[in-house]
Order: sequence, then structure tokens, then C-alpha cells
Amino acid sequence: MADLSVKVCGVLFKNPVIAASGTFGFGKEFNEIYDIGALGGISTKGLTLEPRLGNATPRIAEGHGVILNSVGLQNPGVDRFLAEDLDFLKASGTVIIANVAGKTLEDYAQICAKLDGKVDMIELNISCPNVRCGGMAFGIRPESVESVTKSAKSQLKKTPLIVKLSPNVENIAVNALAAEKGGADCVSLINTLTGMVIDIENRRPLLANNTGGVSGAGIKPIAIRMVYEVCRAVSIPVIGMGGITCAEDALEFIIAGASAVQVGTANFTDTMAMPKIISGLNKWLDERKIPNLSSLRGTLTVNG
Amino acid sequence: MADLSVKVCGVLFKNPVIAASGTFGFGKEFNEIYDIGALGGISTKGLTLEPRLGNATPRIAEGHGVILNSVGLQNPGVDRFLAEDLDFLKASGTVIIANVAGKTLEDYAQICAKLDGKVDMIELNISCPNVRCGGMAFGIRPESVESVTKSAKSQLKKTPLIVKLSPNVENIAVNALAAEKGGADCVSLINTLTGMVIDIENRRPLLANNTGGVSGAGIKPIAIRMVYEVCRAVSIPVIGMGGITCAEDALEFIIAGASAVQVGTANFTDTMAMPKIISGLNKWLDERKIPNLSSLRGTLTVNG
Amino acid sequence: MKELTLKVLKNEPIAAGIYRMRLELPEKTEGIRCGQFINISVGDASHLLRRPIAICQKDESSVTICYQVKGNGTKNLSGAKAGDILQSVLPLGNGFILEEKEKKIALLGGGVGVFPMVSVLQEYAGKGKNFYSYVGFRNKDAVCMESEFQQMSEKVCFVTDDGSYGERGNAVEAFLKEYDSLLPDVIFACGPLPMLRALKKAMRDFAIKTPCYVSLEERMGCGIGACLVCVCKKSGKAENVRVCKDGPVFEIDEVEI
Amino acid sequence: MKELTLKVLKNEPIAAGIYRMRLELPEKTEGIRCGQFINISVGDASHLLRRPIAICQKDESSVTICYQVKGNGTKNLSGAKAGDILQSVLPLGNGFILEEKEKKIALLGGGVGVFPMVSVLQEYAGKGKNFYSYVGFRNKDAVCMESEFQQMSEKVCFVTDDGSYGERGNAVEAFLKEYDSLLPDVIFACGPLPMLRALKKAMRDFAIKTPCYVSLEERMGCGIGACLVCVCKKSGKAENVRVCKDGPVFEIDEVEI
Ligand SMILES: Cc1cc2nc3c(=O)[nH]c(=O)nc-3n(C[C@H](O)[C@H](O)[C@H](O)COP(=O)(O)OP(=O)(O)OC[C@H]3O[C@@H](n4cnc5c(N)ncnc54)[C@H](O)[C@@H]3O)c2cc1C
Ligand SMILES: Cc1cc2nc3c(=O)[nH]c(=O)nc-3n(C[C@H](O)[C@H](O)[C@H](O)COP(=O)(O)OP(=O)(O)OC[C@H]3O[C@@H](n4cnc5c(N)ncnc54)[C@H](O)[C@@H]3O)c2cc1C
Ligand SMILES: Cc1cc2nc3c(=O)[nH]c(=O)nc-3n(C[C@H](O)[C@H](O)[C@H](O)COP(=O)(O)O)c2cc1C
Ligand SMILES: Cc1cc2nc3c(=O)[nH]c(=O)nc-3n(C[C@H](O)[C@H](O)[C@H](O)COP(=O)(O)O)c2cc1C
Ligand code: FES
Ligand code: FES
Repeated sequence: MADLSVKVCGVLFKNPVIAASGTFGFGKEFNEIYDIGALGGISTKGLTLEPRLGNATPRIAEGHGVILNSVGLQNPGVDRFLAEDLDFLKASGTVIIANVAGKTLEDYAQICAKLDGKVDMIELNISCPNVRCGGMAFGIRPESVESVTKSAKSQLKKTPLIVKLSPNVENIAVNALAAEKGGADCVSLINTLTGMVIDIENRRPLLANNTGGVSGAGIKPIAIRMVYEVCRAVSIPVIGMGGITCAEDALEFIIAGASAVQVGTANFTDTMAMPKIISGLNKWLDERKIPNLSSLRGTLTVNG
Repeated sequence: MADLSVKVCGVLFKNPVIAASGTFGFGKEFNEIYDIGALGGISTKGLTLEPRLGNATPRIAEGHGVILNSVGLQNPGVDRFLAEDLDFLKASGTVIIANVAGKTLEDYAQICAKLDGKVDMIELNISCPNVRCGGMAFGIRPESVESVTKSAKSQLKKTPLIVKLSPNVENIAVNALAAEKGGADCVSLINTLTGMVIDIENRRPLLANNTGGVSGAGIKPIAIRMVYEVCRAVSIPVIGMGGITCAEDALEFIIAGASAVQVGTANFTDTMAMPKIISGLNKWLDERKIPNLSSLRGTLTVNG
Repeated sequence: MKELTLKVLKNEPIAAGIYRMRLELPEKTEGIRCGQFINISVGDASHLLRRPIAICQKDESSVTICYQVKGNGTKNLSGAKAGDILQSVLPLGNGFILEEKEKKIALLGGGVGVFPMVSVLQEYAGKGKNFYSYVGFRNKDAVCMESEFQQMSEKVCFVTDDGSYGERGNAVEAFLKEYDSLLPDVIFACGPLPMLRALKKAMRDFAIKTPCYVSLEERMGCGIGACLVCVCKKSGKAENVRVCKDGPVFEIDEVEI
Repeated sequence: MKELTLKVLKNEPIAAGIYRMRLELPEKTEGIRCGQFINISVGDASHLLRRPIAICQKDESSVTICYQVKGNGTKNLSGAKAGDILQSVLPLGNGFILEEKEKKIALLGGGVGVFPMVSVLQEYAGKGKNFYSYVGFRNKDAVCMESEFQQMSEKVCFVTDDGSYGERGNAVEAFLKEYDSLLPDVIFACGPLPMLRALKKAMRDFAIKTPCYVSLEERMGCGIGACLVCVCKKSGKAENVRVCKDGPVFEIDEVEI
């Protein structure tokens, strides 16, 4: 049994495999299938200050090797999360990351204030449209990445801050640096790419919301490239994700420089995906007699 | 038999299915498998002023539902193309689009001057690193999209100009507008997304060039979204591509607003992909008693 | 609910565009209720999403699903051969539940909505319940499950949109014609949205107060309640329910349809 | 070359990690030469690239390929069952060509490079040619095609890296030991790059002037010469050749290896 544990911003994960936000709810349902305490961590569904109903249905569509979702930010609001879901998650014995979103800088500050000290880490989802910025997401321009990070960080005395980066940008490394400058303790990437599927019989977008976020196995090469670029640019830890389905995929991210990984869409394709990835990592390392996973982090050599 | 013909910038295509640059050479090889005269058009491998050898091998890798290539711009140079390949292509009776690339504004101007009046259309590949711009591709920033378009257009008296847009940008519609402003007669999109695949045993990128361009079925939802955004923004015609494998895929692009489509990676998955797409379009339209394909262009109704 | 590896035992067409697939369970699986469903891989790695399909029949060591070939996913499923392996999570959802006092049950099934009705019959037939089935299909070629309905119902009424089999009409109309003489204790219905809407409207128009449960369809992600993809609005409340976990069976007035 | 739909007739392991697959041609296909290859789908829609595999044996209505399970693509291939359909374009490449005057031929095959050598034997054996085969494998478990080599060669020398079958050593060493007594008219070789490099070096070191042709491997896109993915440098020239179209067989000094 290799040592899979990793430390990110002082938080110890028993293994680097974290459930990606929005694909795992608050853990209750998957816990009916396996003990979620076996996971490295869980990033919750994106939380907002007030309860939200999300977008109209259909909220999901499929491409070749990818999916698109437009759930939007349906969630019970941060207060109900704290009252009703946090205890269950804490009892599971895994690292709890609260994924949070807002429409204004103040939203982010307020929600962080409410969560500080109560969860293990906070992950800012900055891909939501920013009302003050003509609807362009916070996550697109480096200036707004920095300001939203600062705003959130100002309220956090105890809990480390992860900023989750959008891939729909010109240069993701520049945005990662902006997050670092704004005070982020860690960055995670990638959030979904924006896509559309058209129902040609009805000549309408298939998703009620017209566009949706593309995720799943097919986006992995794009995610790996971006994680590699960000790892070279920043000196804070990086959590990688995008299309991971097996232990080998997770290793690609870790070799590219990620400290830990998140798994999203693969949970839909196989509800046991994450336990399988964890045991796959063990097997892979044991077969090669590598005693600990973290020794592989960032060991990529680029070609001449 | 439905009427599949489309007119783009005054050029008549017998059908909207065009071979995408770089996947079809100069047509000779595929002509051994089927009559390439049956195609709507052919976009040639990217041409440069001087012959080029391209990148080191391996030049190709695979993801889930996508591929990555790093061929680079291997080509015999524009002069040899004109001397050795153009006559064969012209004789085939399909529309010939010369895809061109350069490292400086003058490169683009010079190559366009050589091709003006000799091919049916010229397609600028502006995703190549611009030496004057710190290696950042011309295709990323709207200002450089506009200036490279202007430079190329200044040399074209007879041949309509297509500008091929990169998807690795913040806002592709803004770049499309910049091309239009620079004098483009048409835009085509999307070129490849940048990606990386890591060989975890060797802890090296699998491609000798480290990164490569992601294409193929998996990128279609991203391409459709971008084509839709561009069609809304510009008033010049749009040629759509990215992940097309069948008639239904082509129809998604046309309904989103594209006048014609290009097919790249699918030629590798099935060497008969394009003839099958053309007959598939015919069948689809006939079954629905739609007399001509162009009546579908831009008929998308968005939800809500 | 469990993640299971299922072996295809049989996969054959039973009507125009409709297949029946019997799948071997790797272990004895108890507690599957009628109206529950499975979320099953379609046997092609380019499809990352599973497909939700009602459990039509079951025994200790197998489940049988019946599905219509609609898009690429079900087309792939139709190509599965005996011996092929498919992954699935099951059983999912709440299912149909009959209370002790409910003896006279009206079943309304339309199109692929007939299959959950067969599961109700299989579970409760011979247990002191009387079923009155109203079963609608597009046309003669789509008709299937006749003998199942005939053997286990007191009375079956088959209807088709074009009258090519049974009466012309739909399941709701057929049911309404007999409602006054039947006066069922409970109504179970599954079928396309327009059918369920027609039923809801008729119940309101004719002030039918019989408890009525409908099984809904929504596109799904996880299938187990975690992703909030498959929601439906609660009537009169700013709240959503998840079709996969809180449903797929809902009291007809509980949800906006 | 043609785009063809092939039916799997048989697919079975013949050595450790090596499978042989016989594929039915949909039409009589003439003019397939030894050393040519097919570019074949692996039967899983998530793989967009086909895999280039040498044609090992052929008759009018079928081709047989032998392949090692290396990555996911060949793993998928190994799961194909009789009756499955695979798409392919074939025949591809130039192949090995023997001139009239070349009578005494040395064949050097290493690992999966032995299969094109079998195709040479099948095409020319019994046509007044004498073959001397030097065949290398990793170890005993990987050995296959023994009878093919034995039946059609004047002499075969089997070697393994660890000596667990035949002599210890590699095909190039075995060939060099016998070179002086053999003095072949031509040399054909296929195998891993280090083996081909060793051959090139030895020929230079010992000033061996025998015409020598090697079959190269490169990752491929189109397989037919259009995409410029599979190139290799021409020796001493600023020019590339395409392995799929100009090769895969090259005169050993023509290309940089
Ligand atoms: C609880 C439940 C039980 C069902 N039981 C049956 C059954 O017993 N027999 C049967 O034939 N069909 C049943 N369906 C509908 C069935 O799931 C869809 O017809 C099927 O998923 C279509 O997949 P496709 O790939 O062929 O179509 P595509 O349109 O290509 O599918 C693309 C995506 O849309 C989803 N989708 C498409 N239509 C529906 C739909 N109506 N409902 C939910 N998701 C959809 C698919 O799951 C997939 O994610 C059921 C649906 C639900 C929710
Ligand atoms: C002309 C030619 C003939 C060949 N004949 C045989 C044969 O008869 N038997 C046999 O076992 N193998 C043969 N090979 C090698 C075979 O093509 C590769 O082993 C196979 O493609 C690996 O695929 P994979 O999916 O298992 O591996 P992966 O590494 O997962 O494949 C990923 C990609 O790399 C390519 N690739 C990987 N290794 C090679 C390689 N060495 N050469 C070319 N492409 C590669 C694949 O085609 C695919 O595109 C031949 C190669 C060539 C070029
Ligand atoms: C259904 C669904 C809902 C999601 N919701 C959120 C969310 O609330 N907040 C967030 O930061 N990311 C959300 N994501 C993005 C994922 O966390 C992840 O970044 C993305 O899916 C890429 O990883 P994958 O390819 O492993 O799925 C969601 C993804 C999916 C598929
Ligand atoms: C092997 C390969 C080579 C390519 N070379 C060029 C090129 O020279 N010039 C260019 O503009 N695009 C080039 N492209 C991009 C394609 O023309 C096309 O934009 C892209 O592949 C998306 O379409 P697809 O998904 O149908 O392949 C190349 C793509 C591939 C796969
Ligand atoms: S499909 Fe995920 S909550 Fe219903
Ligand atoms: S693989 Fe396309 S040129 Fe060889």
C-alpha cells in the first residue's frame, strides 16, 4: 500500500481524489453506494447566499466523449447548508471544501464570512456572470479575478482559499497569477468550457438555457495543458481536474504538477469511479514500487 | 435530390462540405479512394512562403473522442504548390481554398500576392506564433486579427479572403468582428484548441512538440457555441467546423448560421467520411421534403 | 442502490422500434419495487451518460427492461448481444406503492409508459388487487405486452392513435369514458407529458378526487439524486424535486407538469 | 487502396499479449503486396484514430493481422469477437519488393516486426527464392509463428533476449554471425528502432554493401499520405518522407533512423 496522502495548504487529504463540485451534491446520495469517508475530499455543490432554483430543464446534453450541463446554481443557500448538510459531511471523515458563488464582490465576501472556520477549505467558483461587469463572468479578466479573490480572502481568518479558474479565457496562467496576487492559497482548474448542442429537428438548442458547460473525458487534453501552464506560473498549490476517469488520468495531472485532483463527470458514467481511481492509484504505485504519490508531483520533463 | 449548393462570397460550392486544412493534403491521396470532385471544396494544407519541415515526431496523440496534432506547417512552400499541385486540384472541379500562414504581417501579404487570382478563396490561418508579438499567435488579440487581415487583404484584388479564427481566446465574436473590420470577406472557425497528453511512464508529453491542437468529435459542442456567437456578431458569411462526423453534425452548424462546413479529423476515422456526409445531407433533406439546404441556414430559435 | 455489472442474457425486438433486454444480476438483489428504474450504460465509450429505463419485469437473478430506440444511446443498446456486459446502478427512485386499502386500481400507460405499468401488475397481481388497464400506442406496429396486460388485469382497454389496433383514441380518453362506472381507489399513470397533462386537466375539469400517481421523465446526469440535473418544480412552491430520487413517481398535484 | 467494411472471422491469442485476427474482405481484393499494412478502427467510438497493422497473411477473401496489446487501442481490438465489424482502409504503403535477380534473402524480424516477414515468406516462398530468417523475441512466452518461419525458410535462427527460447541474443547479432558464410543478395528487416539502428551501424562498421530494406513505424493520422503526421527525415536532405505512403519500407540509408 503506497502512501497516497497529500497536504494542500496545510490540509491533509488521505488521498488526492476529491469529488468535483456539482456532481456529488453534499455527499448523502453517493454515501448510499459507498463510504464517502474513503475519498480524499468533497467539493460541495456551489453555494450562494440565498437559496436558488437554477435553470429550466433540460439541464443536460451529451456530445461525443463529453457532456454539457446547465444546472445553474440550484442550492439551498449557505445557511441551510450549514444547518442541514455540514454535520453529515463532517462526520464522514473526509476533507470538506465549500464551493461558493455570487453575483457581486460583496456576495463572495459575505458567504466566505459565514463559512470561515466551519469547513476545511473554500473554493470560489468565479465563472458566474458578474452583474457589475455587464454579465461577463468574474473568471475571465485577470483584474476581476484578482478583485474577487481579495474580497473573499478579506473575510477568511481560518479557512484556506481555493480559486477555481475558468478555461474560457485567453491565458489561464495570467488569471492564476492574478488569483495568487489577490491572496488565493491554492487554485483549482478547470471549470467547464462553454458549449452548445442543437436539436436539428426542432432547430433549437437542446438545453433550455441554450448553452452549457462542457465536461468529461474529452476535455482532458485541454485541462492537462492548462494545469501544466498554471503549475509553471504560480507558486501556490494547484488542484487539477477535467475529464479524469481512471488512475492513469489522475497521474497525468499530478505529473503535470497538481497536488490533488477532482473528479466530476466520471461519477455519472460509473458511480464507483472515485473508489476505483483510488485503488487504481495504489495498484499503479505498488506495481512500480513507488512508496508515495507526492513524489511524482511535477516530475514532467518537457521535450527538447 | 435536394439542392445542396451554397454560394459563399460569390463562389459557388456544389455542396457545403469542404475538406479542412491539414487533413487532406492537396487532394491527391484521397482522390485514389474517391473522386474529390464530388466535394464542395478543399482547403489545402497550410502554405508558407518557404518550404517547411514542420515539427519533430510523434506528431499525433489521442484523447477520448478527440485527437491532438502537432504537424506544424510542413509544406512545400507556395511556389512549389503553384507549380506542382494547383493544376491537379483545379482539374478536379471542386472549389480550391488556399490555406496560408506566416510569421509576420509581410509574410501574409506576400503569400496572398502570389495566390491572388489563382485559387478560388484564400483562408488565413492566424493561429501561428507571431514573432513580433512575443510569440503570441496573431489570432488571439482582436487588434492583431485586424492588422493581419488588413495586410492580407491589401494584396487581394480578385480572390475572396477567409480569416480562420482560433478558439483559444476570450471572446471569439470580438475577434470575428475584428476580422470583418480588417476586410475579411468571410470567417471560418474553429481551428484547434491547445492541449497536451502526458505519457505517465516516461513522464514526458507524448507529442515531441509538447502541446498540440485538439480536434475531432469531442470539440463539437464548443465549436457550435462559437459558430453561433460569431454568426450573431458579423454580417459576412461564416464557415463552421470542429468535430463534424456526419450529416446531422453538419446541419447543426448550418442551423446555427454557417454557410458551409469543413471536415477534418473525421477523414482519419473514416476515409469516406465526406462523401457519406454529402449523401447523408441529401437523404436527410429528401426525407423531410426540404428542397434546398440553404433554406436552413441560421434558422435556430433560441430558448426562452 | 448499488453499482452492478450486468450481463445481457437476451436482447430482441418486440414491436416496431421497441426492444426487450433481459439482464443477469451478479448477485441476489432484493427490494426492487415496481415503478423503479435502472440507469444503464449503453455499451459505447463515447456516451458518458447512462440512460434511465424502467424495470419492466424482475426476478431474483435478473431484470428485464423494454426500451424504444430514440437516439444514439438507445440505438447502441439495441446492438447489444447476449454475453455483453453493461454497467448500471439500481434500483433507483421511489416506485409505485399501493396501500392495503387500495383494491381497485386504474393503470394508464402510453407508449413506453406502458412498461412501468407491467411492473405494477407483476408485483401486485394475485394479491387481492383488481387492475383496470388503459393502454395506448401510436399504432398497431408499436403494440406490445398485450398478454401481460390481459393475463393480470380484470379488464384491459387497448387504444391506438390511428385506431389500427383496439379503439381509436388515447389512454386518458379511454379511462375517462369508464371512470363513472369504475370509480377506482387509485390511479397510476405513465406516458408522454401531453398525456399526463390531459389527465391532470380532466381530473380538475371533472373534479375527480381519486388519488393519482404519475411517473415522470427528465434527462438525467447521476440518476441517484446528487447532481440536480433532473428536477421538476413543486406545485405552488419555490422548490424543486428530483425526478430520479424524489420520484419518478409523484402525486399528480404535487408537481408542475 | 479502398475503404472497406471488414468482418472479424477469428480473433485469438497466439503468444503472451499477441493476438491473431482474421478479417473477411467484402470483395475480392487483388494486388496486396507483402509488407503492406491496413489502418483499422479498434471498434470503440471513443478512439478516433485507426491503428496501422501489417498484413501478415492474406488470401483472396481475407487478411490476417497479428498484433501486440500495447495501449488502449489494441486492448480494444483484442476484445473483438467473430462477427464484429471493423472499418479499414487497405492495402497501404509500398511493401517489400524482390527483384528477379535477388535469390538469397536474409529476413530479420524482431518482436512485432516478425509479422511483415511472414508476409514476405508467404508471397515469395516456392518461387525460386531462398530465405534465411533471423527471428527475435523478448522471451519464450512471446514466441509465435515458428512453423511459418520453419516451413518457408531454408534456415531459421530463433533468438530471445533472455535465452529462454533459441539462442540468447537479438536478430541482428544472429544475422551478423552468419553473414560471412551467407552473403545474401538482399536484407529485409523489421523491428524496434534500436534493432534497426544496430543493423545500420553494423552495416557501416563492417562495410556491408548488401541492399537492405527496413520497415518503419510512426504514429499515424490518415494512413494514406495526406496529413503529414507520420514523417521521417530523409538522410542528408532537408526533406521528409511519409512512412504511410512513401514507406513503410525504405532503403536503410535513405532515411534517418
Ligand atoms: C425514470 C425513467 C424511466 C424511463 N423508462 C423508459 C422505458 O422503460 N422505456 C423507454 O423506452 N424509455 C424510458 N425512458 C426514456 C429513456 O430514458 C429515453 O428515451 C432515453 O434515455 C433516450 O436516449 P437516447 O440516447 O436514445 O436519446 P438521445 O436523445 O440521444 O439521448 C440524449 C440524452 O437525453 C436523455 N434523454 C432523452 N430523452 C429522454 C427522456 N425522455 N427522458 C429522460 N432522458 C432522456 C438521455 O438519457 C441522454 O442523456 C425513461 C426515462 C426516465 C427518466
Ligand atoms: C506500418 C506499421 C505496421 C505495424 N504493424 C504492426 C503489427 O503487425 N503488429 C503490431 O502489433 N503492431 C504493429 N504496428 C504498431 C502498432 O500500430 C501500434 O502498436 C499500435 O498502434 C498501438 O496502439 P495502442 O492503441 O495499443 O497504443 P497507444 O499508445 O494507446 O496508441 C495511441 C496512438 O499511438 C499510435 N501508436 C502507438 N505506438 C505506435 C507505433 N509503434 N507505431 C505507430 N503508431 C503507434 C497509435 O496508432 C495511436 O494513434 C505497426 C505500426 C506501423 C506504423
Ligand atoms: C452537473 C455539473 C454541475 C456542476 N456544478 C458546479 C458548481 O456548482 N460549481 C463549480 O465550481 N463547478 C461545477 N461543475 C464543474 C465541475 O466541478 C468540474 O469543474 C468540471 O465538470 C470538469 O471536471 P470533469 O470533467 O471531471 O467533470 C459542475 C459540473 C457538472 C457536470
Ligand atoms: C493533422 C491536422 C493538421 C492540421 N493542419 C492545419 C493547417 O495547416 N492549417 C489550418 O488552418 N488548420 C489546420 N488544422 C485544423 C483543421 O483544419 C480544423 O480546423 C480542426 O481540425 C477542427 O476540425 P475537425 O474537428 O473536423 O478536425 C489541422 C488539423 C489536423 C487534425
Ligand atoms: S439525475 Fe442527478 S439528481 Fe437526478
Ligand atoms: S499518416 Fe497521414 S501522411 Fe502518413
